Amino acid sequence: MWRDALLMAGKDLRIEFRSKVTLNQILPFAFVTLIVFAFALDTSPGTLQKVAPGLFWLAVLFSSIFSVDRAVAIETNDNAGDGLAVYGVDSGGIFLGKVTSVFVQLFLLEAVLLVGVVILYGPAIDGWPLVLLSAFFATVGISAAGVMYSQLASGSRAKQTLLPLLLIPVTSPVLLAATKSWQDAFSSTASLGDPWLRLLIVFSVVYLALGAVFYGSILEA
Amino acid sequence: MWRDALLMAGKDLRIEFRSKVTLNQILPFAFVTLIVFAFALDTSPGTLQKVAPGLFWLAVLFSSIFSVDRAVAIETNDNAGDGLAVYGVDSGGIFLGKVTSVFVQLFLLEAVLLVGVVILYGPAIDGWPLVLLSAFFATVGISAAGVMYSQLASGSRAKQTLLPLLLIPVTSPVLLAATKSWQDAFSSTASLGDPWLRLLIVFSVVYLALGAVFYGSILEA
Amino acid sequence: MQSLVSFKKVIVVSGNFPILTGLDFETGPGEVVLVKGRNGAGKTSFLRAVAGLLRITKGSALVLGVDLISNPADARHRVGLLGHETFLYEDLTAKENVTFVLKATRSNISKVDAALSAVGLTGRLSDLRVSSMSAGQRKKVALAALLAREPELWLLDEPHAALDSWTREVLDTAINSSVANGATVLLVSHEPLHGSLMPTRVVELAGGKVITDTRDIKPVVAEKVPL
Amino acid sequence: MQSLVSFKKVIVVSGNFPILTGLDFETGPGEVVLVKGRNGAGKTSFLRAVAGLLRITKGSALVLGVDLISNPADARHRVGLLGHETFLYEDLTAKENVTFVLKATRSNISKVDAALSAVGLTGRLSDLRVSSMSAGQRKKVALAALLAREPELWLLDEPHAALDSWTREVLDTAINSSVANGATVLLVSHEPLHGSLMPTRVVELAGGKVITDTRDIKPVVAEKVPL
Amino acid sequence: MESKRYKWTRRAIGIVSLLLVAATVIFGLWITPPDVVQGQLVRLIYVHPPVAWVAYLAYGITSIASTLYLWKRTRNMKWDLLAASSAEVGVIFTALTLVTGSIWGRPAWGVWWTWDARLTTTALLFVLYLGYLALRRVPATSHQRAVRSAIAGLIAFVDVPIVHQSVVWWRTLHQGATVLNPSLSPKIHGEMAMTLLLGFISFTFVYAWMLMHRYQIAGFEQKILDIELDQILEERLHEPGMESMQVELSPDVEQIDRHSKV
Ligand code: HEM
Ligand SMILES: Nc1ncnc2c1ncn2[C@@H]1O[C@H](COP(=O)(O)OP(=O)(O)OP(=O)(O)O)[C@@H](O)[C@H]1O
Ligand SMILES: Nc1ncnc2c1ncn2[C@@H]1O[C@H](COP(=O)(O)OP(=O)(O)OP(=O)(O)O)[C@@H](O)[C@H]1O
Ligand SMILES: [Mg+2]
Ligand SMILES: [Mg+2]
Repeated sequence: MWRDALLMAGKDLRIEFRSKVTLNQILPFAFVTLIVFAFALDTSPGTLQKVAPGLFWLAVLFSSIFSVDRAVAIETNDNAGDGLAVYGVDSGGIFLGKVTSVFVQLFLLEAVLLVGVVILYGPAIDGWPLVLLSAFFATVGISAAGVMYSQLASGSRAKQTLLPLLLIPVTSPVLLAATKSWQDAFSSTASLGDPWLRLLIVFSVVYLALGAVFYGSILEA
Repeated sequence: MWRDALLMAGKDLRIEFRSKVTLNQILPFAFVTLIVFAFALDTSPGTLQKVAPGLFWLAVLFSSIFSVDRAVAIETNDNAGDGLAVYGVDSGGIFLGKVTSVFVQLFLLEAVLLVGVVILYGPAIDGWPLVLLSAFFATVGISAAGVMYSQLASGSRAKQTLLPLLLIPVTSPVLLAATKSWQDAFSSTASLGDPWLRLLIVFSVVYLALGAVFYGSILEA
Repeated sequence: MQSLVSFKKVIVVSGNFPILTGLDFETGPGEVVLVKGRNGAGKTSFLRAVAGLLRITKGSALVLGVDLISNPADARHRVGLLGHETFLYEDLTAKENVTFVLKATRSNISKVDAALSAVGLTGRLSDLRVSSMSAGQRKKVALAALLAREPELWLLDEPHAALDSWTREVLDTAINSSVANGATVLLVSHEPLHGSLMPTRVVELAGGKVITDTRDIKPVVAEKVPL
Repeated sequence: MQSLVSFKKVIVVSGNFPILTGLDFETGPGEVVLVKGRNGAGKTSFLRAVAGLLRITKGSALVLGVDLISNPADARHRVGLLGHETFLYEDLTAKENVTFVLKATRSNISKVDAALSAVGLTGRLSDLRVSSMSAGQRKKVALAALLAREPELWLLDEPHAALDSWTREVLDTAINSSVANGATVLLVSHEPLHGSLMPTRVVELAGGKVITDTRDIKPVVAEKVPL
Repeated sequence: MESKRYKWTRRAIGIVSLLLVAATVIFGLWITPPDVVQGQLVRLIYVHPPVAWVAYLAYGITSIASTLYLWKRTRNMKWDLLAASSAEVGVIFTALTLVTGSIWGRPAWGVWWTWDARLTTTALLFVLYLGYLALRRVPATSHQRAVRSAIAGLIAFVDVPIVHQSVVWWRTLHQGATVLNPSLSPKIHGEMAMTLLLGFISFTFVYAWMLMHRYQIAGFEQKILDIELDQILEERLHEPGMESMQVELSPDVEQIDRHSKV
């Protein structure tokens, strides 16, 4: 399983490196999202600063849709997924590999996006360790849930529209918890014992476990 | 050209009627978007009501991405677009047909979504004529720009991610103007002479004209 | 002889690759030209260029009297292309697809049923969505649309692939009868031809150009393996 | 004789359509079975069922000693499938694709270059992304991966389609030599076979079941049309 | 493209821009006085508006070149390369506008960023042209890429007048039109106006120098592609299967005329 996970992650990252989709397209898209949010919500000046964490995670969530969509599309093009089945690649390995590749891309994206948020919305950040840890686990959770649901939604020819419908509700707890925990981190109440961080850890572990267990059955069905 | 436009619109709407993508997937997606916005922004209770028009149009804009993406994907699957070229279908007709089909779907979506917004966020609506006219022209603008940019972005295997990057900035004026004009309509200052409505009309006419002129060259290139 | 397709030193460069490298080819009406060549020789690209779907970088190209350099789109609707791709809409049924093609080409839509039953798509199959069809059935739908359209120039890119022997016969007969009515056929095939379809001329491509052009073909009918 | 594939009254229903309708089939090692039948007879579905990619609704199915009903996944990696789809990654090159397949099947990756040059993908072509390849070149990449893997059971769904005659010979020779080494081949083809590849048995499908099964085939080598 | 004259012009422009920028720095930092209201901060005015204007200029050139490509009679790959080069430099200058504006905004307004109309439209301008550059990276034939990006570039340019007029159309925090106002009478005077003018000229030279560099690199890239094309052509004309060739290859026929290659 671990071998297969490495093989898959390596392949997916290589394809991303070739096509540079995350860098050239998803990242600018995330920025555009930040800007249009500000457009649509420009009420009182303080508002944006207050909701900055929420908008950040919304932008990440929307970007993640495209990211996982692509991760799964790689296998549905020319039915490569059937190929993997015939080659006997372990389904847990496929899942972990894809999650790793998506995680790496999203985490880098978040790093750049955070700089943007700080400049654009100007929140003050206090608790860096909390910010980083929350981001880490939130991203694991989003990637794991994303890859799993994207696979669920594949098969349907109208996948691009089905995926967000499935994915957004199940990741909204992650969105909420990450937002809350960043709000704590941005205020002076930051501490690593933050209950929202604990929730994020639970979520990421649960989705990883769910994926490792059920991904095989989703592929087989 | 008009004959071809009718033929294309009929075919696309029939395909939509068969696959029910807008009904079963894009519409729920729009609702989910409304709900997560509420999630991410749950600050003071009054805020949501105030930003309701902005959130509505954000949800429409994100939904429109999926809608136009699908409208163009219909022709790129199995290279049906090459087929149209060989059959000698007029490119202006293809453009107008696709815009019509996307318009019909989005407009119906908006009608349902508006009910949702009223129920969820509870704004009071005064100027119905302004609401309807703004929605009409905003939707024409979004559909026309969307179909054109979706065609521009096609060909790239990573089209799903490039499209929002291109489309959101060019439609953000529509987003802004529609939001403002609805804000006016929701307050008691509603009048059909609203400057934002005029902006929307200009935008929709400009994008329709641009599309009719350039769509052919994009297809031919 | 009036020239239907006339390619002179046609060069097509796409993505910095010379797909066609100075191709010369000429044909008049009523010919059945078999286009041969190794994989990657440029056969598909040649047909697509004739259909006006591939931009010609240099050279002169006339198809059905239309200059492809200045008006790449003007000859297209008189050309019928059946290729690796079938140009079908997955969510529409066989009948709807054929009807759409006929409407788009402003042809007479009364021929739909006849064309579908000519290729054996009757009953359940004519109202089955293309997405649930087998490889050969899809090809038949595309073939039915082509038969109903009756184009002047047929561009067939490995048309026999995926078709069963019964449908192959149908295709060959249709080609023969349209040629008898003055149509011209460019046919790409890797299979040793046999049966009723005999080309009047064989053109071989390699490296993006015509390397051999044989006109006198002995009408040797191949013996079928009795399987 | 040990049985490699054993299908008994296999029924496959998909989307409320009975694709296989009680198919009986049995084969042992070293056979080359030609699977014939009209378009839509269920040939592709049969091969996919053998590969464990299609869920069997009813009946009993054993492949390489594995029961497909209880463990559909366990025989797959010993099976090689070459079908209408090639299972390739468009953004990777020919070499990268084959290497990936070999790593995924835990085979020896030293055979990559040999396999690629066996099908004629050398030089520029071995480092070309699959997305810029012609139909036949893609098929060759898939074929190279199959050759390098040396599976025990070959499932070939119209493998000759899109291949030029030179590559057809390569494929036929490869099949013959692997059969000599004990592999078994199920081959779907609409083309009259000719040349070096001769099936030991011909099975005909219709309506989702086997209707004829012929074992004694006269080794008549077809005469090629001299084109 | 790499003629001697081109090279020397480029170098001369490079040297002039260096001198001009040095002069702007000297004037901006030492000769001009601090402002009554803004103090030393006002010195950013010699950088910030000029880089913004140069970004407009760059996008203007992109639009003109795009139009020239789209118009069949002037169609030439060179226009596409020029449009792309200018857009790239324009994106850099837009980024500089955003950065210098932010640096200025921090002490002047107390925030790095605010959702003021000018700032927002400038940010949009930035992403519009990022989108343009992303579109250029989509795999396509050179003609396809040229047509598609020319259309996108022309539409994106619509934002430039909007950015400029934003301070008029919306009530904003950002400075109104001080220099380029409708009556064309600058509201600043003397040494400051001179230095601002100097800043504008020097950044225009910097732009010209960068553009020439970028355009030349684009030319080199094209040349490399052409050399590759020659090699591939050579290979293609000796592909297996060529043995049965009936006529000899005449080499002169096989030369593809690059400059008509669109
Ligand atoms: C990130 C923040 C900022 C952005 C994106 C920005 C953008 C721009 C742009 C695009 C222009 C050119 C306008 C035109 O003439 O068409 C401009 C000009 C100018 N900006 Fe800013 N700016 C920013 C912050 C500031 C700040 C903080 C100040 C000073 C308090 C300032 C002062 C000026 C002045 C004086 C001009 C020249 C206006 C004229 O004469 O027309 N800007 N800025
Ligand atoms: N969802 C469905 N609804 C109706 N019919 C279906 C569905 N799915 C598959 N079929 C039918 O199943 C049959 C078997 O298809 P299969 O691809 O196995 O045929 P095949 O023998 O490989 O044909 P070909 O020679 O054309 O490749 C076809 O007749 C097809 O129409
Ligand atoms: N962007 C590209 N870069 C490199 N090579 C390319 C590119 N696009 C096409 N080619 C090459 O162009 C050649 C012509 O392809 P074409 O599809 O016309 O061949 P074909 O004769 O139809 O082959 P087949 O028999 O396999 O269908 C192929 O060798 C292919 O590799
Ligand atoms: Mg081909
Ligand atoms: Mg089949």
